Amino acid sequence: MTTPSPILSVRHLTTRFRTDRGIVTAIDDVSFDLYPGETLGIVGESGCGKTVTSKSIMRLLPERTTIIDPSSQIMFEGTNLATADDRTMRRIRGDRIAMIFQEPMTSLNPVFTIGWQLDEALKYHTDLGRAARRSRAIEMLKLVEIPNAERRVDEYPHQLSGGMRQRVMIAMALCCEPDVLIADEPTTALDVTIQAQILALMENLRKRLNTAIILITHNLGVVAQVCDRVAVMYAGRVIEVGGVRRIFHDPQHPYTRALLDSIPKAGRKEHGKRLPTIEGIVPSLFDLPKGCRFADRCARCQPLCRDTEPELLPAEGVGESHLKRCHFPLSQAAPVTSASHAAMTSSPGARP
Amino acid sequence: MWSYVARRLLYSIPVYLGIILIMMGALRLRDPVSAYLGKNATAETALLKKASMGLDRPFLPIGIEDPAEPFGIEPIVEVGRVGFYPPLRTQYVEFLWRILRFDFGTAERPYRSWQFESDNVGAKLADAVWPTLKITIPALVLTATIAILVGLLSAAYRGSVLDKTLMVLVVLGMSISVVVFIVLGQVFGSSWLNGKLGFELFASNGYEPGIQNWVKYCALPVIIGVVVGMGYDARFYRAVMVEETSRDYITTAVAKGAPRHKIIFVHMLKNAMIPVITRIMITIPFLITGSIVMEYQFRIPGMGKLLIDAIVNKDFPIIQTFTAVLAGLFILTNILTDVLYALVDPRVRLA
Amino acid sequence: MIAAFKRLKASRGVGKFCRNRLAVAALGIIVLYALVGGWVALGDLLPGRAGITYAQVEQPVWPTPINGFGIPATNERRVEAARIITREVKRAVNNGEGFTDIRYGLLHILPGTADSDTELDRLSTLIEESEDLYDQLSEFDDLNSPEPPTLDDGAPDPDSIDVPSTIARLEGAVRQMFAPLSGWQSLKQSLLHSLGTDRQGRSNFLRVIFSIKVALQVGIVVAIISVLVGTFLGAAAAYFGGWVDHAVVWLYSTLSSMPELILLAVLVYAFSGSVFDKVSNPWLALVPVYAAMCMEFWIGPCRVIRGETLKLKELEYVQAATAIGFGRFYILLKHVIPNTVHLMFINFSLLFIAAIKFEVVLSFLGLGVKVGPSWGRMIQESTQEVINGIFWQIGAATVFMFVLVLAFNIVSDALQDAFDPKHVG
Amino acid sequence: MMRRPRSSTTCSLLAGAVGLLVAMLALSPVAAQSTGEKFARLPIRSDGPKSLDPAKGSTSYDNQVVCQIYETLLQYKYLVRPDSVTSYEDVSEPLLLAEMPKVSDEADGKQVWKFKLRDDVFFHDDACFPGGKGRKLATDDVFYSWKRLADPKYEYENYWLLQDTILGLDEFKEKFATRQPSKSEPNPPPPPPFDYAAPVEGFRKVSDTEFEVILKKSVVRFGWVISMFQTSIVAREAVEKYGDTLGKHPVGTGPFILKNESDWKPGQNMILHRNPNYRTELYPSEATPKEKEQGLLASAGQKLPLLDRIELTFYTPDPVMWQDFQDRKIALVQVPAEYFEKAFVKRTKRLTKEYSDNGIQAEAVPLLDFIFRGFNMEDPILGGYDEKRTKIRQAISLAVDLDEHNDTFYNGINVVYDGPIPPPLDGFPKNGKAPNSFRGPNLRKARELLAEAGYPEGRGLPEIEYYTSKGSNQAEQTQAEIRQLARIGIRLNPKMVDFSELIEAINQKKAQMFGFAWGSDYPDPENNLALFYSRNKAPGANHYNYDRPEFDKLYEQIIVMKPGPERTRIIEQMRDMVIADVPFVGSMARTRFYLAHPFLKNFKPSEDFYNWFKYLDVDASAPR
Repeated sequence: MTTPSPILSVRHLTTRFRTDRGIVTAIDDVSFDLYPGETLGIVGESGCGKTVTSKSIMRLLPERTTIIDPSSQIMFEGTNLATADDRTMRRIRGDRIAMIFQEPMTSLNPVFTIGWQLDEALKYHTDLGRAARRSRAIEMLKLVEIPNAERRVDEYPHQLSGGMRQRVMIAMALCCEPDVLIADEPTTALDVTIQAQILALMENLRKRLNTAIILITHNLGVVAQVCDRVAVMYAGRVIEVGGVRRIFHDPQHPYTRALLDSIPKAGRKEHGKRLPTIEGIVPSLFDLPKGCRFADRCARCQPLCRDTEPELLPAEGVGESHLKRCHFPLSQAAPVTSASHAAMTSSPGARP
Repeated sequence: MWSYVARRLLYSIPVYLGIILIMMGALRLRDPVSAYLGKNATAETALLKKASMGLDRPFLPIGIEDPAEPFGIEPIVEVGRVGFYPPLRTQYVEFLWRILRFDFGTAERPYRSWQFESDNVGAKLADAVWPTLKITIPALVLTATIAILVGLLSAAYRGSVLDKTLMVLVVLGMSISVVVFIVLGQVFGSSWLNGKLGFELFASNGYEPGIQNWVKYCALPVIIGVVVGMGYDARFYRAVMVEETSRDYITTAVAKGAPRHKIIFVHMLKNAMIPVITRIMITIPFLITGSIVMEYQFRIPGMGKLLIDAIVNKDFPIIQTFTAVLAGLFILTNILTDVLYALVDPRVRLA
Repeated sequence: MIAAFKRLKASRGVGKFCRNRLAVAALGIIVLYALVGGWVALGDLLPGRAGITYAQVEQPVWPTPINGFGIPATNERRVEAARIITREVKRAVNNGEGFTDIRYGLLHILPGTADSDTELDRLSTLIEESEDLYDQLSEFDDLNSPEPPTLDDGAPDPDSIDVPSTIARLEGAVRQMFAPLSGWQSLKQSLLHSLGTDRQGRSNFLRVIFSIKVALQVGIVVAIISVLVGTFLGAAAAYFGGWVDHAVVWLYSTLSSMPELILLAVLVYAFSGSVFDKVSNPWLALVPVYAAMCMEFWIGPCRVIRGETLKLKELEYVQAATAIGFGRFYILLKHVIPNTVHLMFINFSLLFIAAIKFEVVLSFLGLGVKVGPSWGRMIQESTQEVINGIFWQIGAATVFMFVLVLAFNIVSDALQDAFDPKHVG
Repeated sequence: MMRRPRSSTTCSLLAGAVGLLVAMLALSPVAAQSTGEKFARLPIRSDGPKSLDPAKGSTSYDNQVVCQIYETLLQYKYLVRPDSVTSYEDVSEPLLLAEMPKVSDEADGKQVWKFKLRDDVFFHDDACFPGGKGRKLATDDVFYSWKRLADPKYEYENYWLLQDTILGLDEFKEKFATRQPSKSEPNPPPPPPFDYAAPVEGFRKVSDTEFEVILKKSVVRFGWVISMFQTSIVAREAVEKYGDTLGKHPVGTGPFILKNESDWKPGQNMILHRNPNYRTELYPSEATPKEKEQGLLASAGQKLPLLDRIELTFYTPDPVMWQDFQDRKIALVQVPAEYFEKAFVKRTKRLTKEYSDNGIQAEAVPLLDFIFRGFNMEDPILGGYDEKRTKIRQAISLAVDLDEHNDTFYNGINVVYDGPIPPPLDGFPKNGKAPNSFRGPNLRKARELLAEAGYPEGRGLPEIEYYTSKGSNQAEQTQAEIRQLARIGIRLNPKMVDFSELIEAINQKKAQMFGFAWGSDYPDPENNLALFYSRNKAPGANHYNYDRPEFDKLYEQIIVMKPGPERTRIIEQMRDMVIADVPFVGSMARTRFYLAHPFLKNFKPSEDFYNWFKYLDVDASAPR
């Protein structure tokens, strides 16, 4: 694939929150690119900042308690969304960049009909007449495969199932044919069968409308199935970005490796084995360690990791398309393990 | 929906009977007649008054006759000293029958108040309803409007200086007793203000019917009522609205690119209206009693003052009738609130 | 219950509450009020030595009403005060009575006993002097704006007296009749006069301080009873369901269908003739007021706790406890109710405020406290004064009450913030 | 599922509310214009009369309104205010009569009063008369009006005025009274229907304008009774047409009429218009010297009533009435106690400089008032004529300081005196001090008496139940009372109750000690001494249940005696007997102060009679 210019490039995105215990940095120096028609996955444990990233892009976080560092850049068609004024953001939201959320049960306004809420997006961004908007809405409902859309359009959110509501959300997001769709854990709240249908739906809509999708999830299986590239985040930092196949088969950052190992694999061989887990807990955002944030839990941790934070640099021999934030990426030989981590041998499957 | 209303009505019958029983019983703890008579009371006058009020008849179908003042009705069955009397001729049943017919005194069949001997109780109540409404309805509308606005503003700009000052004002207003507001309001609102203005904008008391006298007599009580009432409502509405703004569908609406005022006035307000309307509906029955202290101090002949005067002067028929009417209204309003609830919130299915 | 409180103390909520500086300051004010109220209440236990007794609070500290903060009264009033004091002392001398009955706060007549002759002579001369000065002043129609009496030809009378100096001399003479006060005593006397007096000359300061005890007394008793009754009935109704639930719901919908004032008026009307009207035991005199308020206030907590218990009942740990086989009452007391402690706490503070404010309305309508002062009675008695432009009594009562209620409002808000996760500050 | 209508945005709700408010504000034009009529707005210090029917009226507030519409045989002279009054002839003059009644004593002790009516008196025009024209007054109307007081329909509210007075009237009343069921007669026969035609021996009609009334015995008070509003003359046709709503639809002969029912807004105000065909009554030209100096005879000879319309405004809270007077909304005002110092200098009882400069007129009106703290003489602890209990009552009387009450609560304007007889009546002790007075305060003597009675420092004496009514500053007065008695160790348990409960407690002899006041019905000491006549024991007017045979004998004498020095000597003897027994503590008589704006003419208020509104006039500077 020739490398066309990214439709959305995020550089040094840093967002801080004012809390009653002082200011805390939720995400720090997040950078990644999104290419048109591509699906970028953002994965990481809950609380690693992936939702904050997505909401920072859309500027959906409450102004008073959120500070988006002025140095952060979210370039979209030449405008920096981080510093854009409210009017431009309103023009872009829903029309050029759309978003769907995790909880379909509460994401729709309970006191308005589905048709009204679809109609609202069209009213802001198109100059279609009432009848035209209504037919467009029904057309969108059909697009997202909602049976007998004419009747459903006048019903209330509480009359639809979870899956159905997520479809409405997607219809609402895509009705203005945005360039970018941010999906914040769209299927987490749904059961597996519905989850597959939604993902398939998103996949073919992406192809038909050439919409770039940022898919935020903690489910690596979904990433493998749907995403072209993926970014792994940990404690507010992007620690590895790259093509899905490379990340899954040749992860550079020990955390990504550990993350992949923790996916349960079916099949007899694995039967009865304990599921490998990552020791320790994510460091609290209030007292972040000086060096690499994964140091405490990293099997390959060296004194160097503890005092300087590694930069997000391309892995050897691969170029820009695969970046990692680790002094001793897995591609190098395993360094001499220091005494303090003897117990944490993390080689896969070696568990007795 | 109508089946729901019917069922609720059925359920409230025992409640209503309970209220009437408690109230009539409390009033008969001490002999109301002798308490009422004036300077040159004689035994004869007491007896005549008692008979005119039907107080010489048993209260409940079961009763013990006081030999000194015989009921004058033969009990159906006498067990020891307890007699079972024909229910239809007892005070309790007779009064309930009167409520059913909503007949509180007509020209031919008078049911006179003791205080104003030539007025029927029904007529007295009817006259008293309008002054009270002329104060409580504007007060309710104004209080609700201002409280919603204050709630909206401080919720929309939560944590800002505006929000903080509004909330400080509200807490200050709540901390001062309503009585002080009325006393000082009456002194400063009328005599001091009229002195300053040179003409009389607000009367310090009294009442004259007619819409053109509304400003002169009712405006000051309404203003005081709003100032007093606004605090509580504003805090409640603010809490409701702040809670609504944190809901997910608001984030969806923002994500759709909806402008700020649409988000507040359309998305949030419609949802917030549900608790708002419930709260307004709760105050409706008290529209009738009005603010008793307000009417007492401003001498407005509304329902509240009528009842307080009746209690002070032991005007037996008015107390009984008033409480019965009020309790009935209260129950109807509760049912109305639930029905209106369903209208506003589609999620509520009236089982 | 103690375990519940211990757990409560360690819980996150208390931490959050203590960080709220305003709430801690408000709590400080409440503690201060409680201390003063407690000290006043000592008056019943060891009268005279500590606290304020009912008798003390009713004693006049000056024969005529005076202004607060030492602002001088009008000439007419100062002259009238002098006249009354002179009359009292003269009568005591003529009747040969002791002077112990003449006391204005700490001011009392010097000899205390009428037998020491030298003292009697001194007093008699002072009485004559003040009577003579009073006669001189009686030429004037209106001492507040005195016009010198004019001779027939309209020219001002040359030997007419200078009014202000004469009044000063009159007051000096009267002042000498009293025993001189030591530094500490004169400070206490000026404190008694600090907020002015009501029409009978009773010190507003003393009555406002006394009313703190009354308010706290009403607040605590009503709040505790209402919360306990409300909690137990609410929890029982929700937990046991069935007819218990219907009975409780019927009761509170019946009671709440009548506005509090009407219910109260009927209650006081019923109580008025009974034993509770004894003045000898003021604690007992308040019972009708408590009863009336409790009958109305228990409904609030009952509804809230019933809702909460309906939720708690579904939680696993309650089902687990039933599974283990504990008795239903035991579960209710040991498991369900302790978990509503934070709600009880919040309702207590809300009801405390409501009780104080409701007492004021009651006294204003003449149905509340009948013995001794209370903020409501002071406001009611001041309605006449307010129209004459005298704001001392209503000012004192309103300010003292406002500070306490404001403090409670702040504390209850902070409590709700700290404990009730859903509550929005 | 109900189809919900298109949801109008909530803005429309807000807009609606604001629109409503603006509409109301815009609608308030300047106060209604008034025609060229001369009118005055006058205050009534209550929430108005309960009923305008003379047979039902009892309070002074009823009197103030009824006497403007109905008229009595005699009326008080407006400008004759003598310092001491001995008989009704001193202050009364004929109103419906052509001349004063001639009284002659019969040999058998009966007394015959000869009356001659005026022949130019007409009732108000009203639908109850044929053709709507007011009928001429005749003798039958007088007999009919007085017989009404004996009609059980009106529950005998005012029958006590004529009780035991007119020959045959008591028998007439018994004939139609319903007899209570008693053990001997479980259900007595119902009385015959009331028949106004039934004859009464004491009523003897000579002609349509002349008649005689025969009294059982010489009753001094009858002269006063026939000028009391309860004995006003009503028209038979009106009573039969309006029945028990006559209270709202009065038809009298007086100078003012209630034109239409809507003119009376109960609890608010009442507008009375001039009676268009009122007979010619002239402004009096006879006045006592003091009134002459005040120039009150300026309007002598003018035709009454001088005003076209009077608006009676009802006030319950005093501050409101006072404020309306300041705003010139009412022409005159009775100064409430708490405002005395705003208008008057307490010391000199004269107007303050500010008020006198504005030309405000002031009048002091002494009341025939007897304020006391009574004892129940049949009470086991306090009541009784033995030395021990009398000493307790004397001690209490000496401990109470009426001067302090007078200074604190009545601005020092009350007259404090001994005995039950207020000034200016016979029997009022010289400057208030009776020879054997026990009026306080004299704490030393009080403590001695209490010790002699066996309760040194009040120890052993149980709490005294002290009943008072809930009036304006009664609560504060009671607190002062408790403090005063506590000085000698006596503890009071105050019972603040409504006026009707207070009367109930007194009538049932429950009240040990009670604060009460007695306004004389007519200026004759007999009315006050009647309070101690044993036959008037509770529930009658003798609230103390005082019972002294010697006193009763003297009382029965003065009822029939003509006023004179002999009668005065007996009255003083009775007073001293009562003072010695101390059935009550000391006494006060109030003086009411009235203020009037300069535009009100002929202003000479009185509390003995109220039909003086017809003499009032306003000049050009009155507010329109």
